[in-house]
Amino acid sequence: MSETLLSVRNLSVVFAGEDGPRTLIDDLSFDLGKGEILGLVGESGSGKSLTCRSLVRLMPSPNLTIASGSVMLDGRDLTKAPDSDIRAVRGRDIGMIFQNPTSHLDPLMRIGDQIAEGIRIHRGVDGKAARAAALDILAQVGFPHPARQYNGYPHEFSGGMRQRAMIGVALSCDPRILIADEPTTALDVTIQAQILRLLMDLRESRGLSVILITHDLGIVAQTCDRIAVLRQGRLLEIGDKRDVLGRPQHPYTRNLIASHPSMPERQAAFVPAREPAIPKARPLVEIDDLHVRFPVTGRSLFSGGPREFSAVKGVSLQVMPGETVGIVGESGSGKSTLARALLGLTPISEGHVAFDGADIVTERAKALRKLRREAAMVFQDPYNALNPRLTIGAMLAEVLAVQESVPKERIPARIGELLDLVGLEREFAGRKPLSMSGGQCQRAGIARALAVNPKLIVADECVAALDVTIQAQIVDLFRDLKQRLNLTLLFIAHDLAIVRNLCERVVVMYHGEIVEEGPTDKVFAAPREAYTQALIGAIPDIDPDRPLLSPRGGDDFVEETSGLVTGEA
Amino acid sequence: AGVLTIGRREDGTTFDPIKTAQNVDNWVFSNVFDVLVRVDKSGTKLIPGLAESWTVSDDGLTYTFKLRDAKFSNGDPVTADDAAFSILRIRDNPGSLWADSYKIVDTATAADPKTLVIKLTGPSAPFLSSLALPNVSVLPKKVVEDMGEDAFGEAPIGSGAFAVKEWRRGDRVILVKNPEYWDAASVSLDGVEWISIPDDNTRMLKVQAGEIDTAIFVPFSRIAELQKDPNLKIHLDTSTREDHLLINHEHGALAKKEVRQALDMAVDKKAIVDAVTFGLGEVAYSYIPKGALYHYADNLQRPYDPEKAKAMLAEAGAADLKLNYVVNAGDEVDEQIAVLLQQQLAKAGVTVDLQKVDPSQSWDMLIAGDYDISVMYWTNDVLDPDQKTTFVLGHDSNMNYMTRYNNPAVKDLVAAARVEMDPVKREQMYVDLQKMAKDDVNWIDLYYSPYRNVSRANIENFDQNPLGRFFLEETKKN
Amino acid sequence: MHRYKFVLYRPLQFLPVLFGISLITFILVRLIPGDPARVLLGTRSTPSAIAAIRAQYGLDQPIWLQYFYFLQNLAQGEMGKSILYKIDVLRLIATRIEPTLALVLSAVLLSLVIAVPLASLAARSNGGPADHIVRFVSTFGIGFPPFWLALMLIIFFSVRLDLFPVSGYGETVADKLYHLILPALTIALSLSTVLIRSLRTAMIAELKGDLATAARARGMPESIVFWRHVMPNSLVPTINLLAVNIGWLIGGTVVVESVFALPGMGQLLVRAIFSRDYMVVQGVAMVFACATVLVNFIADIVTVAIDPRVKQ
Amino acid sequence: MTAALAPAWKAVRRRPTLLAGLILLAIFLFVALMAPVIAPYDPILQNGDLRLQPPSWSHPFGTDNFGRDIFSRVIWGTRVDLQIAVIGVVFPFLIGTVVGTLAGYLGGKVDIVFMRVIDIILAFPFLVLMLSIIAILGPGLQSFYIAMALVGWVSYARLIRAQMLVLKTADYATAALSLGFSGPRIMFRHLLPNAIAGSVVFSMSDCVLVLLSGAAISYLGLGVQPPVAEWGVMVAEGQSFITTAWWITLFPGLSIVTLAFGFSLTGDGLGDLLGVRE
Ligand SMILES: Nc1ncnc2c1ncn2[C@@H]1O[C@H](COP(=O)(O)OP(=O)(O)OP(=O)(O)O)[C@@H](O)[C@H]1O
Ligand SMILES: Nc1ncnc2c1ncn2[C@@H]1O[C@H](COP(=O)(O)OP(=O)(O)OP(=O)(O)O)[C@@H](O)[C@H]1O
Ligand SMILES: [Mg+2]
Ligand SMILES: [Mg+2]
Repeated sequence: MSETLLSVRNLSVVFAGEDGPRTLIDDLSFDLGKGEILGLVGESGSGKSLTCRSLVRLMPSPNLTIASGSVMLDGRDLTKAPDSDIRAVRGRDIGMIFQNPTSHLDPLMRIGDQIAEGIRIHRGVDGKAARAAALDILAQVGFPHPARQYNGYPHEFSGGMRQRAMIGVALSCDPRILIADEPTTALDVTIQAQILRLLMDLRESRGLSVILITHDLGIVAQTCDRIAVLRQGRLLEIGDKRDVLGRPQHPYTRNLIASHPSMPERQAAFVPAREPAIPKARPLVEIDDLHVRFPVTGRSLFSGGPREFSAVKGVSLQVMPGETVGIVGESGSGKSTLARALLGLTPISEGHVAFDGADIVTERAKALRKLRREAAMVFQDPYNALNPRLTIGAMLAEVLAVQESVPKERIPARIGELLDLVGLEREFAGRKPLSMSGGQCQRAGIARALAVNPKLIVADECVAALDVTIQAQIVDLFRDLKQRLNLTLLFIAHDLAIVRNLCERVVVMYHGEIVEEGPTDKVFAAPREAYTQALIGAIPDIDPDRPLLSPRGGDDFVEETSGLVTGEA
Repeated sequence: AGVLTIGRREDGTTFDPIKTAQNVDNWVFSNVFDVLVRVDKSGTKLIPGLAESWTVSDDGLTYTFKLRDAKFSNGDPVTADDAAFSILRIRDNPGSLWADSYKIVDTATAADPKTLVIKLTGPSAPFLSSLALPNVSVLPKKVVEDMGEDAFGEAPIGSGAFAVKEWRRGDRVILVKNPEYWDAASVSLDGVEWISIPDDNTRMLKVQAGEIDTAIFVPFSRIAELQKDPNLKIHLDTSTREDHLLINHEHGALAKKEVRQALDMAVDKKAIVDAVTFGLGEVAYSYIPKGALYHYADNLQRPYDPEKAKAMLAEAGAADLKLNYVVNAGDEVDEQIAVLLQQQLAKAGVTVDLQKVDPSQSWDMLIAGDYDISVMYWTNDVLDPDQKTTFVLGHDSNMNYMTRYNNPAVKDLVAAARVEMDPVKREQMYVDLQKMAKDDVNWIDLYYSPYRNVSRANIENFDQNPLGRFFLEETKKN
Repeated sequence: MHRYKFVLYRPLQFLPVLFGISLITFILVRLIPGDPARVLLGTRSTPSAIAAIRAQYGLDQPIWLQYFYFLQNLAQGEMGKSILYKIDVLRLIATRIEPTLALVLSAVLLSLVIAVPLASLAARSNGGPADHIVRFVSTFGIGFPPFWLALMLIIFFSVRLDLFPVSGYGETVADKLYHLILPALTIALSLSTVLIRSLRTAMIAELKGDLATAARARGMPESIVFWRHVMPNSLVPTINLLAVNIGWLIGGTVVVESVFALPGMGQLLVRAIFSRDYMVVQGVAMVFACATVLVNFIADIVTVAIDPRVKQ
Repeated sequence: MTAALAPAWKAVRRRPTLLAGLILLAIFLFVALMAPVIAPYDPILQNGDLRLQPPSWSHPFGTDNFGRDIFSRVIWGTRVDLQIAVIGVVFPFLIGTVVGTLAGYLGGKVDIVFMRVIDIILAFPFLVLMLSIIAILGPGLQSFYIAMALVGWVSYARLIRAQMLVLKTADYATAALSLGFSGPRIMFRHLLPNAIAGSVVFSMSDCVLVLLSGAAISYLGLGVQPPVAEWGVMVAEGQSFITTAWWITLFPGLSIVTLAFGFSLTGDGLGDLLGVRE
């Protein structure tokens, strides 16, 4: 490790709750070297964000206090420095970028002005000089047209550009240390790679030290120098990334690594038991030249321009019974729309969708009746997918009652069976979603899907919101159910690694169209389309020696997302 | 000298005298326009106005008026032509609200510029006093015709003591002394402002604070308090207002005279006078109010006796009488009376259901006969009792003021009194009418009340006659 | 500037709203029992006199025909004639509109002058004594009946202290403003309680929110955090609330106008309803409706100007 | 029952605002229910000998110009005013909830029609409506309720509609749809309970608005029928005595303010409890 810049010793943070104090950060010590990138990993709630906020004493609530320990920067203890000093440290010495740029940027202020504001205050320069410096920073963080984009408002930019702006705002104060709290979680893989690359470049060019918070070991593996693993507010281990990833000391770390979808073990777990699809069977789902268009709102009477926006443009796809198909593609590429259309939840503008032989367009009633009884959906956000006011039992009972799939008196028993199937204790029948963890909620969501005795399950990003270890469990659950119940699974994800180890076939979507389709191993081994290559190339691999981006692989697509997106609906 | 400011409830509606029947308008007309014949301060005598003198032919059909040398505020002389124009206009104009009262006029002509001759279609004792009504004020014919009626209604020209300088609608009417007024020399004020201040409290506070000189419509409840203020003078001027309880004679037991008499005895008028008027009113006993011509001071006053009333009701077979009482919403006094009456009648075993309705609607209900009892009031516009008598007892189109009272003897007497030209005989006829009405209980007389005005102590001669006219030409501001 | 394009086409959307309002008012006022002619004639009304007046104002026509004439007039920019005042309704309204307009405007300004500093003070001392006092006062203040408050203000400020006139409306601009202080204060006191509560809540949310955190993380002084970031973002929701309240105010100043004897539209309306002066009720309702629509329109423009995200 | 209430009680206890508000409301409710027992005199019985008495031991709030005991009238008035606040809000709430749910969930033409109606009502001068309805139906509470219901539902409809627009895109709504649940079931069983918190909180401030509107109507003389004791009417009637007999207006006035305070506190507390920001 290089010369130590920041040194944290025995840091403890206590929450003064109603039921007595709770220690959220427990005796944490670590150092940050000059020009080093330190990765902070751990499951949700492990205290990663809190640790970093404690460094600059930006507690999220007055009930949280630093109980003991020190944070040494330039020989000063930041935990004891007076308020005015700490304010000077914030931004000037330690800059922060946050996970959600949308809420952390001022929506009412021009991007450039937000950067210039920091420059004016911290460097004490006048407006004109600040503007010049801001333009410079905009260019540095990858805005292709700084002069024009200076005047843009946050909402006019894509997520990736907003994150760049956020980094720009942090850089405006010219800090020595940058804390990046999950800066890429909300972004597509390709954009994620660009942002990570930007951070690494900045480290090079400015000699920044970076603390990178993430729950994705892959990111850490490819960007960080050292890794610290946190769990329940405690530091489990810290060390050089090769040591930690290669020779993890703590069982939890080992589990974390083993859960990563790109791990060889997990890929091996995939049994390419391609029971050669019974050739005589007709496809369960047939999609033929499907178009879905949405009316564009917010257009005025007088303005020209398209009245409609095509979310899905001419997609054709067949899914055989028992098959597992992965659909991948960046955000907005039309994956969810496709799924909703095939379940009859979104009106079809053109083309045909048939489920088990029934055409949703021509024989709507029949197809819908079939769909409602034989197809089910599992959603991304486990909390949002469950009615917060119903207990899991009530929710399942309602489905069973409405579907009339089991006699009334059998309902309680069936609920028990469903909970067993998804690996939840039976007592969960009496719990409400808010008292359950994300993984548990997701299981309940799957139980609900199973309650209809489905032939087809459409899982829309159903693991994206979960921690890696939980992710792995859910994926295993799917694999297990699929085999036991002979389910057909349509698995939508933007995380290609998961698709790679769960699906037999993969469909790549881009701008509403299918750009590539084929058996998973083939597509991953030899992607034909540049877009697919970029997607695959951008998957952070847990192997520390793989480069972050296949050299400039996705360049064609960088332009797509770098401009103002005001033209979009 | 000085400008007198007067606070009143509402702003006026128009200055075209024939098109309004509201007191707020009439009271200002008296100062801006002039009439041929005026009513004196006592409210019981006619005195010369624009007509210096007049003669009536023996058949009582031809009236000849001699006009004095007067000028309108624009300097034009007041001519007999103007007077004739004004009288025919109120009779014939489609917008006139008073046409019915002047149908008796056959012709009105100018014999010469200063002599007006009016011929009637039949004899009429009250005709002369109807000429004192502000609505039949003499208007400048030429100006009305040149400006057009509507424009005149906003910026009138008159021959009164004051002229309209500005009318800020909803706020105030600003009058200035009219130098052309025939008696201008005796007018002391430089001008008058009638200011509308709808809230009673605010209006009183405004005089108390000295921001205005006078305020009219002082609530009964405030008199005692204001009397204590040495800076203020309270003016309680005799009025012709009488409040009474209408009875719908066509509704069931109310058709029986005995029942109505019993109700009269069940009402404690004294208590009403005490509670509602704070003792300022006076118990009423005749439909012709105190202070009006031919008022009969010795009319019967039935004693308050709820027990006897109860017995009489039982005897008449109306032991458990139920009455529907229509109350005017928004009128503080009306609502108070309603509450009191309800309780008083209950003592005589009568159940009263109060039904509060918007005042404009209560009219319709009364006309439709959709009520049993209801409190109303009447203030005379003209000195002669005929107008009110006709409405109340004359069996005319208004069903005797909505009571549906029916007594042919009374009806005939009213008609006879109208054409009786001998004052002594005529007075006796009205005394008889008052007795008959009381006996029949056409309605229940409740109380008479005075006009209640307040002024700053430095204001002198701020007087109102029983017909409501303010004698501002005599008022002084020291 | 295509965000502002709605300024061009929105007025078209007002038309159906105003049409609906005119129709409803028309039917509503004619459903009221009572007859303008009878009100006009007062106690001396006779059937013949009533019929004459009704014919003169076209009240004897079938109602749909009356409405047709009304629309026809409206298309020519006229609103008929007042039965009570005998002049054109529009002219009548023109003589009465200023005090109401001035009252509403000054009340709104005054309430902002009261609410913004107090809400800021409370939000910045969130949980502190200042916050408690402001919260208590604003919560308690909501329940005062305006006419009572008005009388108390008159008794205290005008009668006891002799600082302001009891009532009325002045002649010169300065005089008018002087007369408007108490009435505006009456309204502003109740309006500001609503604004304070909304603004304070928004500010506290913003002060705790990501935006403020991000600004603090950049080492921004608390004053910049508050004035440059928290304040504008908290104002956005309050603008809408204010617009709704102004809408209410426009038609609801009658009590204050009455207590302070302001010759405004509220009083005109009440008297018109009581005397069944149909055309005036109709006209005033239309003017009020237009004003409400206009206020919301302005609020939309202001919102768009402040908040670049909003598209109308 | 008690077990089910325990967590609710715990949640309330931790919020002094809510607790204070609920206690205030409970006191008013108690007074209203027990009015015949608590009130020392008949609220409408007049006594000519006792007119305009200042507060004393036998008449703690004094007497009015009819010699009626103001304390008793205030107590009986609680019944009427609680009723005004509650009924004046319940109907708008119900109508607004149904309309908002339908408009928000169904969207399309239904939404457009309701939104236009709402636009019209929002721009419709409340005073014209209120006075016309009172004029049509006669003064009194039922006219007041009808007028309030005709106008008041708009706020609720807008609140619920906005929530519905968000909630109907929630995954659990999509899930319900994909499971073949009927529209009404999704709207009223799944979405509405999650959308209603904001309206519940708003209904508390609405109670205050209704009380004040009632008082304003009384000022214009169109309030409840006499001799019923109602605070707004008492204040309005007592106005003429404001400088001589302050107690006639003060006590009913304070009652309005205090009841309004109770509703506001409860609303604030509920907002906090349900996580609603107005
Ligand atoms: N304002 C707060 N009040 C009380 N507890 C809090 C607060 N903020 C965070 N916590 C608790 O502190 C602990 C650590 O939270 P922190 O946000 O640091 O987790 P994290 O590792 O960043 O998780 P994630 O990956 O979900 O962002 C959690 O148990 C959380 O519940
Ligand atoms: N109801 C709708 N109305 C209008 N546009 C819509 C609607 N639903 C989706 N879209 C648009 O259609 C496009 C495709 O959306 P879709 O949700 O299918 O993308 P996705 O691939 O699932 O993205 P993500 O990974 O973010 O979930 C997007 O641009 C989206 O804005
Ligand atoms: Mg975090
Ligand atoms: Mg999606």
